[in-house]
Amino acid sequence: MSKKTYATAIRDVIAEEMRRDENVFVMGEDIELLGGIFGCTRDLYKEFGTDRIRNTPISEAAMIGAGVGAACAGMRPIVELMYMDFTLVAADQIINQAAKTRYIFGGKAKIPLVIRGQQGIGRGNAATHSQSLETIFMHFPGIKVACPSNAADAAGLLRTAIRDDNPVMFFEHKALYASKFEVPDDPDFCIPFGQAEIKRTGKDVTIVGSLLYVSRALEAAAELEKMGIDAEVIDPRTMVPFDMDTIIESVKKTGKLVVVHEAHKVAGWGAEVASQVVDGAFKYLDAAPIHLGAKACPLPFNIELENAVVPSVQQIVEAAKKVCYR
Amino acid sequence: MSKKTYATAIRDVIAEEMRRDENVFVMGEDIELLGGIFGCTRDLYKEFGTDRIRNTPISEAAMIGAGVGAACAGMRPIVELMYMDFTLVAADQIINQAAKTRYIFGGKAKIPLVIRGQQGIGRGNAATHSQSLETIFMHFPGIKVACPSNAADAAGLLRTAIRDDNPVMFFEHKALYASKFEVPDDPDFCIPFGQAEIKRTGKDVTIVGSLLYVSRALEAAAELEKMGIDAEVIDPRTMVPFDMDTIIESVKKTGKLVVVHEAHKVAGWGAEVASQVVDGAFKYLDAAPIHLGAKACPLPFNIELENAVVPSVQQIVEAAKKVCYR
Amino acid sequence: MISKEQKLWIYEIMNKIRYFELKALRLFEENKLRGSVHLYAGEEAVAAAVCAQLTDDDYITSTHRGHGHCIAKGAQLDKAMAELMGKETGYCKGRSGSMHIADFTKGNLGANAIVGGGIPIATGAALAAKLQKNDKVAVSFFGDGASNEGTFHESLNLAAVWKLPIIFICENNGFGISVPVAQSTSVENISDRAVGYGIPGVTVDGNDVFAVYEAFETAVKRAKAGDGPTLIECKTYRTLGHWTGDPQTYRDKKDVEMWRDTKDPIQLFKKVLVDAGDFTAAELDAIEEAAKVEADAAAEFAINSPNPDPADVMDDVFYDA
Amino acid sequence: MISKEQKLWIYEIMNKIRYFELKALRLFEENKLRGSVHLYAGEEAVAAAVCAQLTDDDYITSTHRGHGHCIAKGAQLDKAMAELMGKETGYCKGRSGSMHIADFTKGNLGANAIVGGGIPIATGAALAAKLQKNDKVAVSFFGDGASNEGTFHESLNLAAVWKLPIIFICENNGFGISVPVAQSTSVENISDRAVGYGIPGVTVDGNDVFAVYEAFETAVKRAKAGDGPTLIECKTYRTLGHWTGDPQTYRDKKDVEMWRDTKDPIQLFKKVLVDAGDFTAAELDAIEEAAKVEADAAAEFAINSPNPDPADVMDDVFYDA
Ligand SMILES: Cc1ncc(C[n+]2csc(CCOP(=O)(O)OP(=O)(O)O)c2C)c(N)n1
Ligand SMILES: Cc1ncc(C[n+]2csc(CCOP(=O)(O)OP(=O)(O)O)c2C)c(N)n1
Ligand SMILES: [Mg+2]
Ligand SMILES: [Mg+2]
Repeated sequence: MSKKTYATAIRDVIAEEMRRDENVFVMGEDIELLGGIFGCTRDLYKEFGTDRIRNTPISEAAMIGAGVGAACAGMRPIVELMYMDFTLVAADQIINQAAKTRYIFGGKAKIPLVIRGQQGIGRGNAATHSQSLETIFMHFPGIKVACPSNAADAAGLLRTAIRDDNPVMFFEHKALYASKFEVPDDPDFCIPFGQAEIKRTGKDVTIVGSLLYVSRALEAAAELEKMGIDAEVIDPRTMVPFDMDTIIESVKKTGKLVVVHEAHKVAGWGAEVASQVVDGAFKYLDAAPIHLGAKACPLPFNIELENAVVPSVQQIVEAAKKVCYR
Repeated sequence: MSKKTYATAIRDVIAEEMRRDENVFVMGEDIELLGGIFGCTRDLYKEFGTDRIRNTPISEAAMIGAGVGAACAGMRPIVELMYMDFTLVAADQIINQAAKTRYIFGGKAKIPLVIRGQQGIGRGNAATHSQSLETIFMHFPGIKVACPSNAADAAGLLRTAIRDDNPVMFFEHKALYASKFEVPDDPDFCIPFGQAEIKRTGKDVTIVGSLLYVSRALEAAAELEKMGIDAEVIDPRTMVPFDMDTIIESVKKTGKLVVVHEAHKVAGWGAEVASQVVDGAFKYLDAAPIHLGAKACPLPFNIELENAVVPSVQQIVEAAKKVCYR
Repeated sequence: MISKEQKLWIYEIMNKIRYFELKALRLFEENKLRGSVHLYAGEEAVAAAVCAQLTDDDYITSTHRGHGHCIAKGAQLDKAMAELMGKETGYCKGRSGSMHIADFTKGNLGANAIVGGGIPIATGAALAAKLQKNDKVAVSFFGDGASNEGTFHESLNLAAVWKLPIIFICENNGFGISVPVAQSTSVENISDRAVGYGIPGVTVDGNDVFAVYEAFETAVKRAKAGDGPTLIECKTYRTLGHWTGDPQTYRDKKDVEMWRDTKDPIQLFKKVLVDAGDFTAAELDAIEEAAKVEADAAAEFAINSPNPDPADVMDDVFYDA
Repeated sequence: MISKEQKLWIYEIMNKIRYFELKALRLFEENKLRGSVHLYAGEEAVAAAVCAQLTDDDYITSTHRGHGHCIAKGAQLDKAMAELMGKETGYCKGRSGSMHIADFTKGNLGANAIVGGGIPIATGAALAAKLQKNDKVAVSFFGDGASNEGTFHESLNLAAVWKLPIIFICENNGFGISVPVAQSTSVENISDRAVGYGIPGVTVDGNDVFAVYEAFETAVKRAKAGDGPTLIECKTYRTLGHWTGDPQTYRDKKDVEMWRDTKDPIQLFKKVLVDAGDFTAAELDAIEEAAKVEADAAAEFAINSPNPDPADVMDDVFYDA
């Protein structure tokens, strides 16, 4: 085990996988000399050269499409998007090309492509640079979706993503890059997709959150404990495939559910979780599940406004109390 | 009242609004001579000229961005997308520009822009030309979303959309263009956004569907009637704003809910409806709501496969029976 | 210089494409085939003269008008026709139909129903070739209309700065559906856009096999020498509608007739071959006849093939190791 | 020809921008200001010489590096600074911060944090002007890096075929963040890309007020005559980091010093004005001093302004009639 930051964990896995497999390469904006604006490729060009750590023009659609084409031709590209918000500039290349290519060609294509980058609040980046976009890539089939909430998960999920023969959207969170965590040193440390992690066991209420909202859910759980409410906190870790079983099992035990995410609440993935839990554990539910997410307005620049848009720890606590009729 | 097709209803409203307000104009691919590939602007260039019925190059991002800019500068553009799937080529201009411009500029911009076109199954258009995309535009705030299920709604909602000072995504359905319906002749016939319509009253189960799934839900209701199940069928008509109250009221009466849409089931808007209904009418629910939608695979070309991906009338019937414990 | 063998190959491919298209049109009119079907008749010289110079290891990406490229890149007519009919025996097991048809085993990375959608993908295949240091090239076929999509611009710039082994083939058939090029496109020759990427741009008669062949030959040399991409504009004309069922009110019947009767690429090529004494008219007629027979057989095969089983519809969304 | 009055205005605007930027940098370093802040110092000649020729009725769209354009288009420093600090008194009530700042009342359709995102929007404003048959023009400012986005291509083509009254101003400051132009962009001069749209393209010294002014003057005439767009590339240099806090390891300190010390657009312009006897150094120094005072006052105003009320956060998502 080594204690390292989320950013370093990502960088190290990229380097190790590039050493292991010469077909792995990275392209993105400012990833050579600058090492990516969050340092996830820092100094890698020195070891691997600028063929494999490759600066691109500011052309996200071409960059991602080139990733699809290179993957079809036997490479294993990692495309770094500076902000995952820029998936919107290249949405067709992701949703219509990367995600559908295998299926529409009757299963003959293989697209080992990772599209990774950060998203979310916390740095005053305002409306077009602070969104959480994982839901839409969960909605359209054909692409896997990972959302690591700590450095170990970042390492284990990213290695799985790079070794996967399918396209993967890898959502990092800007506010987590500096956070430290124990990461296994095993060069084959992989976390399988589709396995949620129970971050805290509890018997009274199930709280599901991902990315930044894992730690916030845990904070809420600590608050709740003081009130005598014992919360179970679950991090799904991947959105596609999604481990609904672990959550349903938990709810069968607790009888109550709160889902919380930073993505907009309306038609966010939390609604999917809530409705599947209702479907799978209706008889066990003591209360209607509560689903929290960002308000239906763009993310504002001002920090107090920004914080007012996304769910607070206090709101998670209140929601848990409410489903517990407290 | 005049009986007309869905396509003609759309065309007539565009013409009437263009006569009423010289700031209304249309741009899109092949809308002049060809009148749009579904005829929604047929012959309009003859009356209004090619300044106001304006062919564009195949450049969806520029086209929609130009709509935003023209709207900011006092025009009321209608942009026709040949297929709503092409929103993905221009997603940034819709989600980051059209939808956010007013908010990020502190409420100072006004964007009276309609982006309209057709989507969905029924013509063997395969994976990239048969999707249902309304959910993602519901997820990101700042843009209204309309989904007319018949010619009268197409007319009434489109007129409201054109007169609205906000951006509107207007989702037509390719399989509805030829369908006929009585449409009011009143040149000010508007259907307010955010008012669901109860298409059939019933006391046993509430079925919510939109676009093509309104008639399919009604077919299912007819089947159910034979079995002695009295279904209430509700068409939300607009996704943003969404009339949740009408649905919750209905479920308070029936105690059971089935939501069905052509959009992919996973993280589709039906999950949002189901989870809000659970939230708003938990105590009234006799059974877990069922949410039906397209399977998690791209839309295949073969017609039998296509039909296997989207919910069938039979599946709606089965779902309704299930929530009624029959 | 085109070898005699290649000439024969090209002539044969052009005929295969033509009779495949005519057969597909017939099937469509007989309601045996459905969906969006865009026929390539009249433009065969481009696909054939280009693909004559590619091996199965080279890559292409194609468009919504993809049958011609698919056949020229080595596809069998029967499996292609079965795909158009959505059959299990089709190249894509009935998932793709006409608009996304591909034979991946031949380096065809697919027809692409999104206008401009395939251009970045071909660019990526060329990047792979460069990184793998093999001798492969990639070709991106696209239309005049597609040259106004953002992906065209981004891809040409990317390929140019990275000096990728790719050739961009713009098939300028005068229209994007009903819209004449001059109404949608701000340059006289689309090849002029090469200037904006610092790469060579040439315009050739797309109905002249020799012109296309030579321009492409030069471009491939450049690509393989590591000097980067070329943009080749092939001026051509589609003699059928944009899609099967197109009323074609947007163009003059006389123009269509003129192109069909006096500039047909197959007839032009045939005349040159016969005049030069390469082949006799009878030899070429036999090839034409064989293509017709093959297209008919392909239709039979497709008609008699089973539909895919709806129970398998979820297969192949993901690759499972 | 620039009138004396305009010269003074331009000089004043350049100084306002410069001191605004330096003040913003200071506030950032003092942790009084946060977020992504991209400063325009060193590039002032472009915004000032262009906007000197616009009225409040003309439109601009701007970029992530938008303070200069905003001020040149008539914004007050105090409300602009308040916006950078996220205050209720800011132009966008604290919703936008630096990256989306705009004073809509002055025809500024906004800074745009999506690289290339504003180009189609300016094109649409120009379309509105054409449809409304008024005499307005639209200007789209964007960087060298943005010229590789698809929206650049689509917009220039659209504006060209529709002959819209728009001027595309590419501010080529040599870098897209850390990436030198030559590494990302396949042409020597970005103005060469005009060829691909059949429109005039010119490259000028972006640090020379007169050069920018004249090129723009010609372009406006063309636009107002109904002849369509022009692409003007202004070669310039940002003398501060890409964003506040940029380590700038990707470029040579000496280059930065050279540009700052010998090619500063304000100093160059000042010298010409004094040499030509238009103004005395003292007169110009007074203007500079006033700009400094105004920037300081703007900071004071911003610091003392209230934050927006989180209770209002949902306001303005939609316009309610
Ligand atoms: C992104 C996108 N926009 C629009 C369309 C609809 N469409 C299909 S083919 C076509 C015309 C294409 O013109 P061109 O590129 O010249 O090819 P051609 O059909 O002439 O071969 C259009 C507009 C599409 N499929 N994809
Ligand atoms: C679509 C998009 N891609 C990437 C970015 C990240 N980004 C912000 S500024 C910038 C560099 C822009 O370079 P240029 O256009 O030359 O403008 P400059 O910063 O030099 O003024 C980049 C890559 C972005 N904001 N939007
Ligand atoms: Mg064409
Ligand atoms: Mg720059």
